[in-house]
Amino acid sequence: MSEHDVLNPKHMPHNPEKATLEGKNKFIGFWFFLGGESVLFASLFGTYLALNDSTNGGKSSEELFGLELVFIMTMLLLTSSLTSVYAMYHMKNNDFKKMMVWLGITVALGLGFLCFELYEFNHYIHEYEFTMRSSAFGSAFYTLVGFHGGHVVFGLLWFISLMVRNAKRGLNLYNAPKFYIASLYWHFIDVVWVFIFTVVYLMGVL
Amino acid sequence: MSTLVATNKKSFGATLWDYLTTVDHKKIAIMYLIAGGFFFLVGGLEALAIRWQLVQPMNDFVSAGFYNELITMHGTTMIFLAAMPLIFAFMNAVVPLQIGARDVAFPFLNSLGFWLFLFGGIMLNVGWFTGGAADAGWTAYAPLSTTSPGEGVDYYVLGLQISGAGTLMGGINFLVTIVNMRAPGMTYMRMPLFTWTAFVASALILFAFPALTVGLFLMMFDRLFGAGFFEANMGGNAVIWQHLFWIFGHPEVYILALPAFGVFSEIISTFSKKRLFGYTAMVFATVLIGFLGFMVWAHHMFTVGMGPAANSIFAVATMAIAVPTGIKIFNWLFTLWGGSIEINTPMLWALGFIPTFTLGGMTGVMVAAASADYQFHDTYFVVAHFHYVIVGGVVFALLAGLHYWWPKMFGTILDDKLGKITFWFFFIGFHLTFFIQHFLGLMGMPRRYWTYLENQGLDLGNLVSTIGAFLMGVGTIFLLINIVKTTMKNERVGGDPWDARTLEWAIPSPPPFYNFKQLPLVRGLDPLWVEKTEGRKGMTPAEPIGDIHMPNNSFLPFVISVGLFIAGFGFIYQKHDLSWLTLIFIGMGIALGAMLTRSVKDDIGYHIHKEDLQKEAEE
Amino acid sequence: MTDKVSETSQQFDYEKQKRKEEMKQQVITFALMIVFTLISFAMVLAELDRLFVIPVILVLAAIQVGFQLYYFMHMSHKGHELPALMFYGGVFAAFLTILALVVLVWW
Amino acid sequence: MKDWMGKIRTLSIFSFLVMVLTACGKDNLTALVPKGYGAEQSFNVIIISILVMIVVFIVVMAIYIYVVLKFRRKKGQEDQIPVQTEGNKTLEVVWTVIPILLLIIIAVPTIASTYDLADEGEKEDSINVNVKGMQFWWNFEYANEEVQTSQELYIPVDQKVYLNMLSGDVIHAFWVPSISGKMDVSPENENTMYIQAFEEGVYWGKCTEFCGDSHSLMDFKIVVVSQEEYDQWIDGMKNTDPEYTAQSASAQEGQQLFNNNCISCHAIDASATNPVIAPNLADFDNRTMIAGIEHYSKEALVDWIMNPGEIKPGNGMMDAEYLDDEGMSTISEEDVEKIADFLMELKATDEPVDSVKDFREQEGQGN
Ligand code: HEA
Ligand code: HEA
Ligand SMILES: [Cu+2]
Repeated sequence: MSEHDVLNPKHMPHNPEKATLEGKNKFIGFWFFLGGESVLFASLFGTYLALNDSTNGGKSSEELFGLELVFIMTMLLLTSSLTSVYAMYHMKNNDFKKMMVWLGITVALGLGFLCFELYEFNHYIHEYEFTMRSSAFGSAFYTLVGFHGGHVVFGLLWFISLMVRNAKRGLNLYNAPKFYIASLYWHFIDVVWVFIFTVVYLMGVL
Repeated sequence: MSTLVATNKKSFGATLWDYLTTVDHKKIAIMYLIAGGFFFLVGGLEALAIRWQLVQPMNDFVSAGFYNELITMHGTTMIFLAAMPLIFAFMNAVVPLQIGARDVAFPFLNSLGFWLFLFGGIMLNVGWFTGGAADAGWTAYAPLSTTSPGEGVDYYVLGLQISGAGTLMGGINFLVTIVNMRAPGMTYMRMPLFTWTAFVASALILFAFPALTVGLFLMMFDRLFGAGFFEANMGGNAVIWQHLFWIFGHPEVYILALPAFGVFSEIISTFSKKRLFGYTAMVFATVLIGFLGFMVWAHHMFTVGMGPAANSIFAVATMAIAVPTGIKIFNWLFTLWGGSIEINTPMLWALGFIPTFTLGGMTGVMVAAASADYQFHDTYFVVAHFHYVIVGGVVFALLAGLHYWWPKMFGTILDDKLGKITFWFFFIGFHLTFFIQHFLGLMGMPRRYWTYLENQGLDLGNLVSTIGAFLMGVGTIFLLINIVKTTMKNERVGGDPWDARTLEWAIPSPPPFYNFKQLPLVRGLDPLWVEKTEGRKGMTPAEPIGDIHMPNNSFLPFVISVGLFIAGFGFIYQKHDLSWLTLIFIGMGIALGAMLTRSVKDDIGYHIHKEDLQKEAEE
Repeated sequence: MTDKVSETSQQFDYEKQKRKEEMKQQVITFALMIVFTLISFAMVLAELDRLFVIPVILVLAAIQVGFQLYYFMHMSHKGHELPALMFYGGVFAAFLTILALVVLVWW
Repeated sequence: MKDWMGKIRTLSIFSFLVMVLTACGKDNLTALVPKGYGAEQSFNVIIISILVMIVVFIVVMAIYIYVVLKFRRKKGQEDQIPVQTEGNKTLEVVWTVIPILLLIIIAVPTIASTYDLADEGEKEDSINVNVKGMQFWWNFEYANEEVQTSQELYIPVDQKVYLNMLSGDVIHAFWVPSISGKMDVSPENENTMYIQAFEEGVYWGKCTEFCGDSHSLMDFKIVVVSQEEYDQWIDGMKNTDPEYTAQSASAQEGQQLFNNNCISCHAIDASATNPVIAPNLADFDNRTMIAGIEHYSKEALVDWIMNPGEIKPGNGMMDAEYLDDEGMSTISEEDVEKIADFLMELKATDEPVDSVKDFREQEGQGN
């Protein structure tokens, strides 16, 4: 496979993300990386669970959390996961335009999620004076949810830079793996969120 | 694009630039070797200072505070900046060659990993010059670490964070390389044992380092941003740090030990002229050790107060590791059995390793017995245990590997006589230093003791121990002399100076930058040996001569690392003065900018053309 | 290399059809995920017994994650054996980590 | 080279024997001569595991030495190619199963003694002491007696004493090798262990969790006494008086100075209501050592007060107001001697218990 083939968007195999050795490497490597990421988030979840009662006399999760916001955020992120599936669907059909559209929707949903999250943090900080320094629970909450938020930011930046860079030249065997693993990353963010809304929010108000 | 022309005479600047931008695994290996070797000397000097302080009771060669910095930096330097990078040096130099690959899977990441390690290592040591290095032990237990004044521990946190990121990349890179880049016929069960151990160690890196990453983040938030994870007054809990550290820390010792086992498997098999006895069992044992390695971390915490149930479970799980390790020891012994054993320097290290490591492993099982560990824990008995396994296992392996693969890496061979002198000084010095420490521990000498009282029966043991340490120093100096001498003489050797068995010996020393002109066809375990027994000189190619795809050099990894290095200072000093935040922005700007550049600039490499290869062959 | 770069249009259409089928499944999966989420939220809002709700919502979360992995991230497809192995390796370590931090930290 | 290896081996076996027979370390400090229940339990497991290890090591070394001697390449054999064996099923099973059995031999007593040492069955009916570790000293509060003391823990011989341990700052660990294994003293979780000493005497205690600059100097003692002496001592401690007035003229001046400079942190009576800021000085004259590490003498005490940071770097007393920026006393040496005279009048019992007397004699501190 020469660079000529790689950058030629005419012919697309049905798994363009794995058609080149580089693509295969990226694909496998990224999955491995996600294995490591699960340990990363497990460490954060474990810490959170160990400290979620350590409110040190400050605000507790029952007093803080409201479920409406979390529900909306969950819906946004879940939907964005589906839209990125659509994007990959069109990528495999070699339909670059549609892929870009769906990616655009994904990004928009992700941005929406992020705005709500920022609003939530802001709310806690200013309404309840609940910060990272309030208690061990505060530290653990902001760190876990913030790490997830950081992943969302990174995912969005990744999508956007990929879209901008490739807007003109369309899909090829060089960038298909990049799109594909970015979408894997996005799904993984969703996986983490499923546990966050369950463990942090739902169990937190119980 | 004919970069093939021999690059004999290059200006210093050009060579430097070449190394700063290289993505060639062989050059990266050399850089790991130099940097890791340098840090080994630094850590060794720290060890000598430690031993000198302890040469007599109530000594005041160094102050208490400085002593604490010395042990912390000794442990941290040796583990993260010497042993791991040196292992990476050999993994880089050897693994792609052993599996018949032209490069690693992610050459760019490979180079990034190196530069992150180097700048992280520098960051750790900057503390020395800015009012004191980290002083809370290499384990940095909170709350001692979170309340330690000054910036030493901040440098520890950020330095390890940066170099840890590099290590993680290295781990993923080797995993993918081994999965995807094997030559035709190189099935998993034909991979040399060093490659196997590199594979399992990389998997351990992948699963263990994230726990450290999180631990370091929490510590950073506590120290620099007022969080309270480990602060009892805020409801925090310092035991969390201990768990996170050891969930990483225990697999870490196998990350070091497994590749060491791999090195010895190669050497023992080569120099007894036999295939490895029980290859399948060896592979299985490697995987099992890796797996069990994740279930035993709390054996470092028997005295923390987790209760008898947890202590018993972890004690038994820990002891279980003796079984696969024993399988390895016996398989090595039976590889030697019936062999034609040639004792040269690499083999001497291997033969020194077997009894030494067995002793260290046995004391490991002793400390694994929870109720006995109530006595052993945090005494010199434990210091003795882990130096027996780490020095007697890992450092011996690194020195063995150094002599074994030096010809492959540099095309010239280390002097055998000097090598043996090095060995004997180091080996005898080692046992003098550490054997007696078992008794010191049981006689009531805790570890991390700046000094000990007079008249406690500890004087003689410590004196002997110090003498031993200096003998190791002498041994190390002979090694340095050997390296200088060999490099000056520069007698060239051929591709296969040891009459060895694995693929890396099938190509010239040092290998051309594309490694294999034609990918080899692997027809069994010990592929080169297979060909030799059938009377062939080298490997049968699996493909006709064709264009070779090569990755482009890049300066970006260096830039990214510098960026993070700069940002590190911003994070640390913003606790005094918020204007330092600008450094964070500058540093992160540089790093992210470089990453962005990387992602928008296509990097699809270049090709070495068939014609050039053929021309070269004719020359 | 299993994927030939040049394909006959027939093959392409066949694959396309297959993908379409799969896409339908994925939409169904998505619907199920939404339903599960709703159930979880509803159970919490209904203030049922803690000891009942917590295991159930955890199981629902686990199933959702399974959906993400196997349908959205195609882990059921072939060529995902190693990714699955390594990912579950990570999950194993992750599980031990959480267990330890929950059980062994306070006494 | 062959006899090299042999020599090293004989040497190490020899040195092992020498160590075991002649130098098990200092009495009442070493873990190798257990004189308490916990130490004995641990010691048993240590011995069992050492025996197993000796067996393992002999087997490994026997094979090793045989192979290295027998199969070394001899001159003229350079071209000989040995048989390439793949493995041997029977052997592999043998060296998998035997180690498992050996490990079971270690594991069973390990688990038994681990549970035994965590037993809290008798806690209610025993002496309970609340132990507090701080940089770099120890405080002991007798829970049922409302008495506290610092640096030296008195316990009656042959009695189970339960320790409830909590730290005031970083993590420390409580270790008295001759009596019992160690246990961490952490700031958030209270740990409980029990100790039981078989013989009267003064036992060396060490902090074994890295806790800062003077970690190595955070020594304490366990004073094991007869039940009778214990009761007397507790009585005496209960009667220590916060309003005590010094006897000698110099001590009276010393008390004045003490009240001006020291009383805000140090109490001179053993009442449990005194806040735990600095070591409690009741019964000071019966201490075995000054600051846990210096022989008991007036000189040592004066030295300590004059410049505590020199003796225990980083200790809390360096914040005291009477010290200047360099950590030197602003009180003159003569005055400090008066303070010493005062402190050396403080005692709960007229004379030290026998164990302390013996200890001072052995350590050669008559003065
Ligand atoms: C390369 C590094 C390395 C390796 C390989 C090991 C190997 C082992 N280690 Fe060690 N260990 C460390 C590095 C290492 N360790 C370090 C650095 C520390 C201290 C960290 C700190 O606190 O700073 C430590 C501390 C440490 C502790 C904590 C002690 C304490 O702090 O109180 C324990 C406790 O269980 C332990 C156990 C073991 C065991 C059971 C093995 C086993 O894997 C050993 C297995 C090998 C054998 C047993 C020998 C060969 C086997 C046979 C010949 C078969 C027959 C044998 C039997 C039946 C017994 N180690
Ligand atoms: C890979 C790991 C590794 C290695 C190789 C070593 C090697 C050595 N270590 Fe240590 N060590 C640790 C890891 C390691 N160590 C760890 C993790 C700790 C725990 C830290 C903690 O408690 O937090 C520890 C702690 C530790 C202690 C306990 C300190 C204490 O608890 O108070 C001691 C004491 O004897 C010691 C000694 C030594 C010695 C003598 C060597 C020797 O083998 C060193 C031999 C090397 C040399 C002697 C090099 C000589 C250099 C030269 C001759 C320089 C020439 C220079 C130029 C030309 C510029 N180490
Ligand atoms: Cu361990």
